[in-house]
Amino acid sequence: MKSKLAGLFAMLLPAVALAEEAKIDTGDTAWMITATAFVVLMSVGGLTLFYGGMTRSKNIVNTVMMVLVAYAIAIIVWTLWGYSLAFSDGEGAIYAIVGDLKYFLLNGIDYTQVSGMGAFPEWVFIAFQSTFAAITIALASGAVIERMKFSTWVVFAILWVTFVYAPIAHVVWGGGFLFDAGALDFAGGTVVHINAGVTGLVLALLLGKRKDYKKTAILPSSVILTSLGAGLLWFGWFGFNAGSAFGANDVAGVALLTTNIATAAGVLSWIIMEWITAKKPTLLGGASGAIAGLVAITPAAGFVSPAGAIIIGLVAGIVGWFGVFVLKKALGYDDSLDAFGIHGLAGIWGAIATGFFALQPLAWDGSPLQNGDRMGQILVQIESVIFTIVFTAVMTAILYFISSLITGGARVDEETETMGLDEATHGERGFNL
Amino acid sequence: MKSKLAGLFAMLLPAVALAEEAKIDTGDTAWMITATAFVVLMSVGGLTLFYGGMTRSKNIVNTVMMVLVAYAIAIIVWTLWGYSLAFSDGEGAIYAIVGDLKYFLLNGIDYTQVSGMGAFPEWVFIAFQSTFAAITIALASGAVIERMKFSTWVVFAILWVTFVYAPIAHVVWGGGFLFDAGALDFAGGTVVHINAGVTGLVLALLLGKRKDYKKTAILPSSVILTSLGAGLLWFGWFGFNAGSAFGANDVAGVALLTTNIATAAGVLSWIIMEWITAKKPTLLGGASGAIAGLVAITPAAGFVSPAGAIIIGLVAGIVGWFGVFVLKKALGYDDSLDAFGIHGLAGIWGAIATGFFALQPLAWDGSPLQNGDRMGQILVQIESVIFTIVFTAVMTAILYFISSLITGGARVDEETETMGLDEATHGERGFNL
Amino acid sequence: MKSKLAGLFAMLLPAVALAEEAKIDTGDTAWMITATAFVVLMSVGGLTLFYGGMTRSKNIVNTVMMVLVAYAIAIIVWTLWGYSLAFSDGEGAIYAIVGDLKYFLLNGIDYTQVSGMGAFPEWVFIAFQSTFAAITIALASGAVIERMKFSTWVVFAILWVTFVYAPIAHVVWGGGFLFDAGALDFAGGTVVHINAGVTGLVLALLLGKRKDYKKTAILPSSVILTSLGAGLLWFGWFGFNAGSAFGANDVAGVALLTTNIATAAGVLSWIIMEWITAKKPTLLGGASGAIAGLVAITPAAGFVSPAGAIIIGLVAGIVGWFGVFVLKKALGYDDSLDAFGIHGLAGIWGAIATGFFALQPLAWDGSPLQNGDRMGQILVQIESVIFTIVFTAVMTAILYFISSLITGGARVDEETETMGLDEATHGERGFNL
Amino acid sequence: MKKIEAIIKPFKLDEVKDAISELGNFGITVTEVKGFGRQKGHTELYRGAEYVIDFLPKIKIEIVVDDSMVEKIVEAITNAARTGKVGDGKIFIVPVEDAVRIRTGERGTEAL
Amino acid sequence: MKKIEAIIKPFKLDEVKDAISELGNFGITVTEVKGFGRQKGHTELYRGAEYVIDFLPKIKIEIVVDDSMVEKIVEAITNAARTGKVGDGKIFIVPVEDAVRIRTGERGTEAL
Amino acid sequence: MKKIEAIIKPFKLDEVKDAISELGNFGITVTEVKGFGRQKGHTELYRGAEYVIDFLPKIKIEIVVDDSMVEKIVEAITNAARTGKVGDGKIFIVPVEDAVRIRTGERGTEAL
Ligand SMILES: Nc1ncnc2c1ncn2[C@@H]1O[C@H](COP(=O)(O)OP(=O)(O)O)[C@@H](O)[C@H]1O
Ligand SMILES: Nc1ncnc2c1ncn2[C@@H]1O[C@H](COP(=O)(O)OP(=O)(O)O)[C@@H](O)[C@H]1O
Ligand SMILES: Nc1ncnc2c1ncn2[C@@H]1O[C@H](COP(=O)(O)OP(=O)(O)O)[C@@H](O)[C@H]1O
Repeated sequence: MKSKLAGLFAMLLPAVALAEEAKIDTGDTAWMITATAFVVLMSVGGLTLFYGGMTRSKNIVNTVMMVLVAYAIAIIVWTLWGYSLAFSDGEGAIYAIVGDLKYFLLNGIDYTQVSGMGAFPEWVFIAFQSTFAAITIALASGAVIERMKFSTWVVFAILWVTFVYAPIAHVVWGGGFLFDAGALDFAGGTVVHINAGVTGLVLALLLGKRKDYKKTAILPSSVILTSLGAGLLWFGWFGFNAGSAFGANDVAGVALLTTNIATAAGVLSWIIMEWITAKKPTLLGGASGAIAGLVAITPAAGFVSPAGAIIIGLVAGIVGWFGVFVLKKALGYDDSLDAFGIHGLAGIWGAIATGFFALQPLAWDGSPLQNGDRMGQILVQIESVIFTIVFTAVMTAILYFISSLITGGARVDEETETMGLDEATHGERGFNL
Repeated sequence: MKSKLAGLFAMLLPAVALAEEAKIDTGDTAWMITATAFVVLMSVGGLTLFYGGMTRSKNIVNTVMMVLVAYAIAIIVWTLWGYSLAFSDGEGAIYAIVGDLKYFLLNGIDYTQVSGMGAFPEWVFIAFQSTFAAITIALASGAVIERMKFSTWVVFAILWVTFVYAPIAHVVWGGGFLFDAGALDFAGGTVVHINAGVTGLVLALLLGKRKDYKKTAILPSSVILTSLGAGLLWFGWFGFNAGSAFGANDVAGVALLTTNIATAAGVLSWIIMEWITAKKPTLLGGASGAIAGLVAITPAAGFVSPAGAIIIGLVAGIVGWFGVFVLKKALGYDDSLDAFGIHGLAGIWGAIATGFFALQPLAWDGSPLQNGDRMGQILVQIESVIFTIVFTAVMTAILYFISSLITGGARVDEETETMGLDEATHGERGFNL
Repeated sequence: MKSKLAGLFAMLLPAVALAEEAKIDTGDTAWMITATAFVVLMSVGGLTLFYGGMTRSKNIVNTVMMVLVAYAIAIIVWTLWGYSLAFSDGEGAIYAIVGDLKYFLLNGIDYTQVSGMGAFPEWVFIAFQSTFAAITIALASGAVIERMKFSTWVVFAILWVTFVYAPIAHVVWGGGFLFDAGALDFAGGTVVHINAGVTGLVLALLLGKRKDYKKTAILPSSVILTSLGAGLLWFGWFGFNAGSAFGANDVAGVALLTTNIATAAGVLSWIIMEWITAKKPTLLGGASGAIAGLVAITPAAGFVSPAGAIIIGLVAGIVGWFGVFVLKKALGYDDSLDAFGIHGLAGIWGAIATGFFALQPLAWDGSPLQNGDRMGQILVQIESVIFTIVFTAVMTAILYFISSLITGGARVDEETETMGLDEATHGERGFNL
Repeated sequence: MKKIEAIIKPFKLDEVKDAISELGNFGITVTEVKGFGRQKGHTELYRGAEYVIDFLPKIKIEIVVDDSMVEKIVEAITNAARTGKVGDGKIFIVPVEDAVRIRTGERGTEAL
Repeated sequence: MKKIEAIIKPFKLDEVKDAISELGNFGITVTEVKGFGRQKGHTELYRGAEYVIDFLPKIKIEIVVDDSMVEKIVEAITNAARTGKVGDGKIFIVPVEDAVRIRTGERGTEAL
Repeated sequence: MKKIEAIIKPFKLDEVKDAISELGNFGITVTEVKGFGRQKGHTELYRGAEYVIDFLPKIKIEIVVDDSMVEKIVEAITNAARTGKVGDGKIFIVPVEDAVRIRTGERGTEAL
């Protein structure tokens, strides 16, 4: 990505001479700092509520805690060794898969160093990237909520950021092998969303269903909180997507516009599906449609036209609806908050749709599409999807068993599940109104 | 506005040569992207809660949905034909009122095109403007909540953005006839707030009162959510107002400072009115005062001094209080969440106050005030207020009857109104605590 | 600070010639406008919820109102005379303590004036600083909640911003005597957090305990709202800390990165303390740990390495936990929401830790550390802490008695305390679900 | 003395209260309850799973009165609460042996 | 066996519970209710419209006891719940025919 | 006619409802209550202060039935609600003199 993005950057802003001594640009730096803060809010404000509102009131505290602690752990792991594993490079075959520990504790990276990605400090890039790692693991928690042990989750999160996220980020963005195949993933469709969705699905299958699943009414504590969470995610996602332009340039403008359009389209198509099939358009559907739209546009945001964004968003709402209302029922797994149904499926749709709808002049250097090979591009997109699914699924299963072993089982006991994890694990209730 | 703003821009930043080949400035672009995201949050985070918290708990889901779906519809309509209608120009009398469809689906506008408004991409301008259209129709929903059919609202929203918002935006900002009269409307006092307020009032009159109005206690589901909504609106409004400087310049600084001051003043004066008249200063009053202050400073934000901002804000709180506690009672209409009482009245106050308090050196090119004609300015301000009121009122009434016809009546049946729209229309409750 | 920061600025961005005629830089301005909006959100969105969620449901409206009204009052006071008192300079001994009224109502400061702090308008600096004054007094309210009269609080807030905040800001930042001693306080550890914490403690002692304290269960209305509040504070704090770099430069990048790291560390260490001592890690603990981390990194944000940030954050979580669970119990005062336990203690820890961990190349001009005198730096840090504590404690006590006198007693009557201030003082309940 | 316990539809509360008030000054105690009976609940679809909500929101009102008033109040409640649809609710009459007004210590019908 | 049903002011709950506990180990069941009586509600102003809130929050406590304890408990509640102001509430005494402890199946006064 | 009042653990509600439904079509009214009894509450730590939460969440169910059904229903509830641990709850049997179905005006056992 370094070369690709730097090239892209130079192309777009020819006036800025990056050649001899790189300097930071205040406008690009302003935007990247802002974008980083936006992505932080996605986790600690948006996702906590989006997920919390969807769980039963007896588990809402636990749900929020799972997200919050995953975020905090990922940030610290990233600072210690995650960044180094993902973004260090060198000779030798191992670097096709993962970096080394030379930047442990960000050692050797001076605060004045300009990022290889654009005209802003590398420390800003580190912060920006750390929030991506953090939200990915936080997203996966949605699949295991209401039954996974908090201690197991803590151990799993540490291992997962180290052994799944860092390698995938390296392979796709940090100089690894998919990096050279020319896959187009603007802001993390594979690295973040497919990754989180598949992790969630595997965990849900291994943990088994919730005791009450399909037995008693599992009602969301508050769709109002969920919709607020979706609103904060929508807002923060502009940092996620337009921030992935690595500067305040016209590509960022493309990402800004397409992100908002696809999200609006996702809201509408999900609601319409519900209206047609169940006569009642729901707020939970509207909020879920927004997230499906956001997920699907993520890999495509800086590459497609407004028309492409509308199509990607409309289909995303339908795909997400299908995942939640049809596929989950048909296959019978219990993905509590549909981490896979939404992030997994809409992520896959977005990754492949990027191949179809990306505009040639916006394609990155080194991608098949740049030379007009759209079919080749689509194949590369599919390849990167399959790699992510397989790698993540296998590794997640292994890490699940290790964390389960360390914490004496991964699932809470039945009494805790009945009483709710809030009281049993945290000694708190979400609301005393 | 093009000429006006471009002129303004050139004046303020003489160093940047816009003449031959316009280039984007990273700082201006960083701010405009950020500002756009801020305005998105106003709708999907701020307004959903501000309004949702004010309705009864049996209608909170519906209220949030009305805002969310209005937002999503407006974004898609804007992308398809709204932007084109508002901002395309040409020869012929029709262009005094509305543009044509040459930019349908944003066709013909390249992502590298620099906006005529400033040194940032036109795609960013499109996104920024789309959020204005979206929040305007979303604001109007406040007047009809708890009794309007969801399907009617969906149809109405599509028509309204097309036939009311796009023409007004064209007339005031896009090259239409008021554009030449020299009206000063910094960020949309007429186009957004008076427009939304009048639309709400007309709809409320046509729909009739809620069954329970003045009969049983209509208690807000949560003033805490309303106050959080007001907080998010306050935050997002900096994007709305300072973003309307179309760059990270000193005019944006003026808007930043005056917006915060007027809002604080609005909080205090509304609370004081309540304290004096009812002995109890309320949080709902504080939140409403903030919005009244924000509305009133909107047209004035980049034109006035801090002293002007204090006066505009203080009076706005009193005007809003008057609208809600005195006028509504006296006239007897049922504007559920006071879209007119706050946005309409404080918007009118702000538009006229701009004439009184705008500083000459900050006045736009072509405005009477620029040549020192303050009286002329005040008259132009009043003229633009009256035009907006008349045009919007007539058009809204027509569109109401069309949407009512299409959906077989605009009002929910009595049972639905009694049971609450949440269960009847959406099959959801806001809270299961 | 002027000289210091201007110097710092010139050093970091040598390309920008500040010498002859200062110009604003669009990137720096974009970031400072954004940062200001972020800090506004901290008060009106973050703190209202963080505190509101922690009080009992019968006092949540009052709690939110105390924060909101303190914010609004501070903004108006700042506009009228606060800024002038804090940032005007001149000859004469009095200027070692406080400025004069020459900038009353911001008179004499043109909107085109470039700030002495960096390449952005002075009006933006005024707005940015006003939000610091506002959040400081808002923070102090946490100690007196559930028993202080609303009217007393209003009077106290006016006096306090005038006679405590403005002088301290002047002494530390505006050219006063501590300004020359070389204390390092990046974003307001002393001015904001120690100041707020000590004010809270003194008020809590003077007001006495709540009737129910240690008698009946005082349960937080919603730890979910508190955690959302913490999330919004976390987000806004990037504006607070990285904004204190006064530009979009690499020092802002340092503050961005260290702020996020220290906060994550604070979350984890507080939770771990609870897990060890009470077997139950709580969400309230996680949220409190985040705030403790944010407070402690505030004075250090632009000075330390990621390793320093981890240590500062980890210890902050433990210090805050100690303040709330051990110290408060031992000393027996009733600091309702732990304004002192968290802001006071973590603030003191952060101020001193800055002396230990600040990196020499990042130290401000004129600080002992700049010349390698770390021991001297630590002593200066301690000195500034002690000055703040003593000055604030004495002044707060005096102002408390004055406000109490004016409003006929500072404490609500027993019936109001029992019934809850929401109904008695504001005639509202927070929730009608 | 009898306690009249009526389970009614929530939105009928105001009408029922008014009907009772017309008969005189009676104290009333109201509780939010959930009812299960002939009236069937609805099915909710949440995240792809279907749930039957069989407990419906109802309001319980309790009024303790002198024996002489029982029939009048039962009639007033019946008329005010009736919609004619399933789920209108029930009235139960329960014996009460004594009543006390806490404020004054009065006993029996004096206390009502 | 009798059931003592008392409607009291919410903030008196702890005092009443303590007063009862002093007489022995009694089980208590508590319900949040709303009351309408001599004590008049307040007027709320919301968005310009005025509403009379005539239902006031109250607490209902229920204790089933052996006949011999009735008077003592009534006295304890009366003393603890009294403020002397209108709205202090009522106590009703209702006959109970039998009681069962679910855990053991015990019946009658054994079960209390 | 009798009213069967059972105080049970909240998570047992569904099982109890099913057990009763097996015996026939009975209307049920359910109230959320808090209970104080032999089962002790837990201690909560909040902001450094400790609180004993002595009121535990319970569910009260009320069923009015013809005398003949009382024992069967008591048995069904007892079996379904029992966990064998302290706090399983109580069943009280209270006499009811009459019942009215609001919809039809029917009285007595017809109305149930
Ligand atoms: N036998 C009963 N015991 C207690 N409550 C009952 C009984 N029968 C009905 N109810 C209550 O009355 C409500 C209405 O009864 P339902 O059978 O639905 O309709 P209807 O009263 O029109 O026959 C129920 O939801 C329940 O709360
Ligand atoms: N006859 C009654 N039946 C049922 N509840 C009653 C009755 N009278 C009073 N209550 C309850 O007692 C509460 C207090 O009664 P109120 O008339 O206000 O004051 P007081 O008990 O001092 O005369 C009421 O709010 C109501 O809940
Ligand atoms: N005498 C009583 N009167 C009213 N409610 C009672 C009585 N005794 C118990 N209860 C209710 O039953 C619940 C369970 O009682 P408890 O003594 O804890 O356990 P157990 O039923 O196993 O003896 C209590 O929480 C309370 O709600």
